[in-house]
Amino acid sequence: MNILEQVMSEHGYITPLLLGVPLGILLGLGFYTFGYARGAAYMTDDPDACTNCHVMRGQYESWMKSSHRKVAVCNDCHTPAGLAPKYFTKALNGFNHSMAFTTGRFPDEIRITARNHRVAEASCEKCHADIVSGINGVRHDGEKVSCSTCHRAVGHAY
Amino acid sequence: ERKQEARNPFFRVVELADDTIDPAVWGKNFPMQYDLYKRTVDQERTRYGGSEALPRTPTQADPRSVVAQSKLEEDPRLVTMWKGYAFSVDFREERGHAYMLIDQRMTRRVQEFKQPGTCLQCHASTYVAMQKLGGGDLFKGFEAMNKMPYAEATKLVEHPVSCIDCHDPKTMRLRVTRPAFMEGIRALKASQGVADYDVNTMASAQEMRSFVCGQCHVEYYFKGDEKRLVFPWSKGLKAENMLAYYDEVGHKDWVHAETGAPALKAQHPEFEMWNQGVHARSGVACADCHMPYKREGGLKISDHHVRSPLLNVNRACQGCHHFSEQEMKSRVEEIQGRFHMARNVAMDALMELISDLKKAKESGASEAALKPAQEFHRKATFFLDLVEADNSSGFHAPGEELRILTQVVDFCRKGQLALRGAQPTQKASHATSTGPVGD
Amino acid sequence: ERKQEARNPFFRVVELADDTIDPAVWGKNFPMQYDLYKRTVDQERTRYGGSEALPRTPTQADPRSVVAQSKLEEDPRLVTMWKGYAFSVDFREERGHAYMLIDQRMTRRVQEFKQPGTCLQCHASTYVAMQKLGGGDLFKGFEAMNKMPYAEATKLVEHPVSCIDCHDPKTMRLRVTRPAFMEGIRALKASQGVADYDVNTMASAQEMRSFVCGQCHVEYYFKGDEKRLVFPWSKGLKAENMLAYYDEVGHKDWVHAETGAPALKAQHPEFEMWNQGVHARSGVACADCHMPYKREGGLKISDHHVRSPLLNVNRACQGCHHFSEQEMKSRVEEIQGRFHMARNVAMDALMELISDLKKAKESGASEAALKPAQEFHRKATFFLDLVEADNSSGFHAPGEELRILTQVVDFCRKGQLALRGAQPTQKASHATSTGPVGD
Ligand code: HEC
Ligand code: HEC
Ligand code: HEC
Ligand code: HEC
Ligand code: HEC
Ligand code: HEC
Ligand code: HEC
Ligand code: HEC
Ligand code: HEC
Ligand code: HEC
Ligand code: HEC
Ligand code: HEC
Ligand code: HEC
Ligand code: HEC
Ligand SMILES: [Ca+2]
Ligand SMILES: [Ca+2]
Repeated sequence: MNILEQVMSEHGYITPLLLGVPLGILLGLGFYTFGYARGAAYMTDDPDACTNCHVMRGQYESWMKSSHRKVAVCNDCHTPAGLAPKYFTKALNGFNHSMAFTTGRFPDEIRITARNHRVAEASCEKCHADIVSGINGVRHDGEKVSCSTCHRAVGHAY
Repeated sequence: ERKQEARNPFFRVVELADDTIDPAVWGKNFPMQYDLYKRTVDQERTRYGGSEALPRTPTQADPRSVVAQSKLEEDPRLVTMWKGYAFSVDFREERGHAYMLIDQRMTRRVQEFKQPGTCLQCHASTYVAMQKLGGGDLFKGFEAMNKMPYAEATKLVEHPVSCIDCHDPKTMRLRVTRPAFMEGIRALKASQGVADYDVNTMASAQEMRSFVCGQCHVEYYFKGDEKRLVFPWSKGLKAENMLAYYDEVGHKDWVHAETGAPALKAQHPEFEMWNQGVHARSGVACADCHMPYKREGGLKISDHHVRSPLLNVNRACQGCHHFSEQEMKSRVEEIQGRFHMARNVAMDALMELISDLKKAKESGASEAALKPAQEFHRKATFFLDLVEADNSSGFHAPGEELRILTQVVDFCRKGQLALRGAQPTQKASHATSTGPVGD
Repeated sequence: ERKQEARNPFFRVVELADDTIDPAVWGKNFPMQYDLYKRTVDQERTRYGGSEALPRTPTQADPRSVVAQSKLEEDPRLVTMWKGYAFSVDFREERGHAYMLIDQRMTRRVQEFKQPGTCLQCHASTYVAMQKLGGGDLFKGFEAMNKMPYAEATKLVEHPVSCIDCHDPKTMRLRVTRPAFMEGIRALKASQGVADYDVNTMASAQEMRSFVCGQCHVEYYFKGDEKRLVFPWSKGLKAENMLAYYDEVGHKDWVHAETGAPALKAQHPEFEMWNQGVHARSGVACADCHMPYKREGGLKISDHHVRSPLLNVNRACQGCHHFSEQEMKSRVEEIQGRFHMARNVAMDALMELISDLKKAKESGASEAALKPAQEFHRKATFFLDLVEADNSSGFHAPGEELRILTQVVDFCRKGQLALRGAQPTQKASHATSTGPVGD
């Protein structure tokens, strides 16, 4: 994973400084691969956009069969709440994935990154905050129940 | 502001203090959990677990109108295994938490044998009683209660394990209230290079979902005259580690009546076995399977009806395993059946070692002649008891429990051979070159 | 229309017929699979598997400049285990498919012992050769080749297993080409109540992903003077079932040189062991782990570089298991380490039984006195060999392989006891009441 992402996974996207600078670079570099790999997909919320890359098709096809097909699109789970963080994440992923796609340097069995895993985990509460308020109510912040240990297949089987 | 509300979904009607023992009071704030908690009176049998509700006519001495089946009757070899020890007189299948106090008070192991207050640690809500005894010092209270005779100590408690034994009344967070676990886990962590481990401040929320159970579902012994409750973990949790601990401190639970071996009795090492299975390795906690989430109206809550997951497969397993309920059941039963078969091979071997030793003693063999066989007997009976006493019938750590059984068979047969003058040969260098122990 | 293209992604440049043996020709149509297929020459070691490339100076007799390490040197107890049988002279770690023919031709088991043509069934592309020998009748050709001396039969083949042995040249669908598997699986299905099972028409596509491997990675013996290749499956695939089969037909592979026991040698029962593991139960095929899908350009193809999955963990395991590559590796090694430890306990017990029997014979014990111990030896060495010869070091069926080992230890020690006059006691009724066998 690239330095930038490490920085991000450590510091999140809180400080505007950290946010602004790399965002610029990213968009720059991002556009460079856009034409090639249709990274622009990242700016929309249309799941079909994700499948501009066949490597996303596995998730896409099983998402079509998933319980969430009708209720959540990719970006509902793979981008954080709030406009700035959302678009920052899109840019970051767009950059990483476009790069990976262009260079072909990524594993056959794709693994979610630590940072995006936190994003996906947090996304559940966008819609299910109430039902899990009880089980999380007896936990400190930062100790929330990890939904994906039991529900990792709700969005897509793999 | 929704966050706010989210943090406090339960409508508090009463204030809970650190001395509120009665679960009914807690139940006013958490009626769903309380209702489920009360259901641990239910008795239902699974192929190898659960428990059978045997009706009996209450007597003056024993008011119970229902008990669980006797394991001694199910497998009489257990009587021979424990000859000379209280367990050979009365040992039943365990049942729900609601019965823990009455079953202890009424067992012939208490009625007919002298027992210390220590016994209560895992059979009653002792947290408040310990605080009081120790004048606010939990450890002092713990030590005081251990020393008391059972008959006296039991007067200090009235409830089976209750909310306060697992929860902090203010935050409802899980907490460990048993000194023996605090000390045991600290010793274990120390052996792994972690100094001064304090479970209540250093454990993760997920770990606590198993640690609260590990306060009781563990192997233990009573140390010294002060009858202190101790978990033998300072060298690790594997069978070999615990045996090494007992050998080092020179402990024996009793002398076997027929063989004269200084024997060890193992009890319910669910926590230790679970620790060596693939589930623990995957971060799956006791509560995940024995207290799975349950939807009650708009809320998910933990099923406080603690029981066999095989009575609750859909919630307990199918969140993670996408196979049919029937298939999940038969996977467990295949593992348990396999375990049971190996366990029986080992049990038969133990019976033969015991009868050989008995004969040798009767025919007046010398101490020196008996010693090697008695040492094998001590090891064999402890290892066999460890897997026998893990109430999952081999499920918590299928591989490790079978590995232990191969060793039990070897120990028993070597003991028999020793009695016939065979020299215990050196283990081939290979035998210890690899293997999980010490990994 | 993209679908269309997806259906027929391979551009056919040559026509493949049912007698096209040369993989290079098939490779013209399927260059990616061919290139991967050729990589089975690679040698790399894993903790317990893979293989080591040992350089050697080629000789007139043996042109190989590289061989795999000798298992007899790694564990000399194997020499004692197989005393009097060819395996005690030369037995090496197995390596990639590319070597199967040369390794067979050059092993001292062929060089120094008389072997039948049967051996070639699993070490060469024999499909076309059999067809020709039988004048278009596969079974006739099979029988003819079995009867030939190895030296003659081997002249009829030139390639290791090739495309045509697993694929139909017209449709590329998987197919079974080995009569022994067709007969073996039919006998097995019959024992399960399925009549006239025809593997090539009745097996599912997923089953075929294991059946093609089961043509060779199985326990076998040569039946009668016609040296027919037979898999002992008519009573089932469990250790007990196969032993019962051999006892019934009164087969022995050799007489042990030191004990005089009518012994059985087990070979590579990967298919049988896999069948009893949780993966088979979950529908996971050999090819899923040993030939996982691989991305080549826009296509997902099967990795024809058949090898240890531990050299390919991301593709082989992480599609189903969401743990890190390192964690998956150490899970396997924990299972293998545990297996290795139990296997060594059993191996030591076998060594002691053999030496006791040897002594007894030398001191002139009567046939009658030796018989019980020899019977235990026969059972023990077959069971131990079964798990020893499963090249996954216990991974294919962790529980079942350990269960078998508890029995091996019991058999060995009972044999030693029998020599010392102990009466084989009746199994307690429990011992067989439950357990997987017959489930
Ligand atoms: C430019 C092609 C492309 C597009 C378009 C694309 N992806 Fe990906 N995606 C990839 C590649 C390549 C990887 C593997 C990256 C790696 O493992 O290093 C990947 C990996 C991922 C991962 C796991 C790795 C990580 O970064 O956490 C997630 C989650 C993901 N994509 C989600 C999405 C979503 C959601 C969309 C649509 C908004 C999308 N992708 C669109 C190519 C793409
Ligand atoms: C309901 C929530 C949800 C939706 C909708 C969803 N995902 Fe995911 N996705 C997840 C979670 C959770 C994970 C992490 C799984 C884990 O913990 O291993 C994940 C992981 C991934 C990964 C990494 C693969 C892995 O197993 O680590 C990719 C790629 C991915 N998602 C792509 C997509 C695409 C493309 C879509 C839309 C077609 C999509 N996701 C829709 C929740 C979702
Ligand atoms: C955009 C909104 C949204 C997001 C994001 C979302 N869900 Fe859901 N989910 C729903 C809705 C709506 C339903 C329908 C059932 C209901 O009303 O609860 C549902 C149903 C479910 C169900 C019950 C059906 C089933 O598949 O078993 C589970 C479990 C669930 N979600 C878990 C998750 C988890 C875990 C995540 C995060 C990885 C997540 N959801 C993310 C909206 C969402
Ligand atoms: C240890 C396993 C486990 C974990 C962790 C877990 N769940 Fe669940 N969840 C379950 C089970 C089991 C059920 C089914 C309860 C029932 O059927 O009564 C469930 C039910 C649900 C439902 C309701 C489905 C329905 O009936 O409509 C939702 C929504 C849900 N979970 C979301 C989440 C979210 C969000 C998280 C993370 C905060 C989470 N779960 C964590 C096991 C788990
Ligand atoms: C992956 C699931 C799982 C985990 C995790 C787990 N168990 Fe179990 N447990 C089982 C199963 C399955 C059984 C067998 C039940 C039966 O035979 O009916 C069982 C049996 C038991 C029994 C006997 C129950 C009975 O019905 O007689 C006890 C006590 C027990 N477990 C305690 C624990 C403790 C304590 C832990 C944690 C240290 C734990 N278990 C972890 C699945 C689990
Ligand atoms: C204070 C001690 C204590 C604690 C804490 C405790 N248990 Fe128990 N548990 C017992 C005793 C004692 C019994 C046996 C009661 C009897 O047979 O009368 C028991 C019985 C059980 C049974 C058997 C039920 C049956 O039907 O056979 C299960 C399952 C179980 N406990 C699981 C757990 C789990 C999971 C936890 C933690 C969430 C836990 N226990 C915490 C003491 C405890
Ligand atoms: C470290 C915790 C702990 C201590 C100390 C403890 N128990 Fe238990 N006891 C348990 C657990 C857990 C169970 C349920 C599992 C089982 O039965 O194996 C249990 C089950 C029982 C049962 C019901 C099953 C049976 O054995 O018939 C009785 C009776 C019992 N204990 C009596 C006692 C007596 C008497 C003592 C003191 C000599 C004692 N216990 C000390 C934890 C403990
Ligand atoms: C043997 C231990 C044990 C006992 C006794 C116990 N609980 Fe719990 N309780 C748990 C565990 C484990 C959790 C899950 C906590 C977590 O995941 O952080 C829990 C969670 C809870 C929660 C949070 C919401 C939920 O359901 O997950 C409430 C509220 C609760 N318990 C109330 C009670 C009440 C009221 C009692 C007494 C009637 C009680 N508990 C007795 C172990 C126990
Ligand atoms: C929170 C997740 C989770 C829960 C709950 C869970 N498991 Fe598992 N289980 C796993 C994981 C992870 C593995 C390891 C294999 C893998 O990676 O899938 C596993 C492995 C297994 C295996 C194969 C191990 C072996 O020795 O063959 C069985 C059988 C199994 N589980 C049964 C159960 C049963 C029965 C229950 C319920 C009582 C259960 N599991 C509950 C996650 C879970
Ligand atoms: C779930 C995955 C899985 C399945 C399914 C599986 N294997 Fe394996 N196999 C393994 C692993 C892991 C090893 C150990 C490799 C090592 O130790 O390096 C192994 C080892 C082997 C070896 C020895 C390889 C070596 O490197 O020496 C052979 C031969 C083999 N398997 C054949 C088979 C056959 C034939 C089947 C089907 C009948 C099968 N396997 C099914 C995972 C699998
Ligand atoms: C025609 C017989 C035959 C067939 C069919 C066959 N194998 Fe083999 N396999 C062998 C032989 C022979 C060897 C050993 C070659 C040697 O050591 O020279 C071998 C070796 C292996 C090895 C060991 C590689 C190593 O590095 O140690 C693996 C793994 C393996 N086979 C897996 C499979 C799988 C998976 C299949 C089916 C997809 C399969 N085999 C089909 C005969 C066969
Ligand atoms: C039923 C199929 C089958 C038959 C018949 C068969 N083999 Fe093999 N052979 C294999 C497989 C599979 C392997 C790789 C796995 C292993 O080595 O255990 C192998 C490995 C070998 C090896 C390499 C490893 C070693 O043992 O040194 C030699 C040499 C060998 N066989 C010789 C022979 C000879 C000689 C015969 C006839 C007497 C024979 N084989 C018959 C399937 C077979
Ligand atoms: C030991 C058995 C075996 C041998 C030898 C073999 N294959 Fe395969 N092949 C397989 C299996 C298994 C599959 C997966 C088929 C399926 O899933 O239906 C496969 C699939 C294929 C496919 C379909 C696309 C793909 O990759 O999944 C092609 C094309 C193919 N093989 C070509 C070849 C060629 C060319 C050769 C010789 C150079 C060859 N195979 C040798 C077992 C074998
Ligand atoms: C096609 C799916 C699939 C593949 C590929 C696969 N597994 Fe599994 N594995 C499973 C399933 C299903 C289980 C049973 C437990 C469960 O339901 O998760 C399991 C169980 C396991 C277990 C627990 C069993 C035990 O005895 O502890 C281990 C360890 C494991 N797998 C390792 C591996 C390894 C290593 C590989 C690759 C060489 C692999 N698996 C490949 C699906 C798969
Ligand atoms: Ca029970
Ligand atoms: Ca090998």
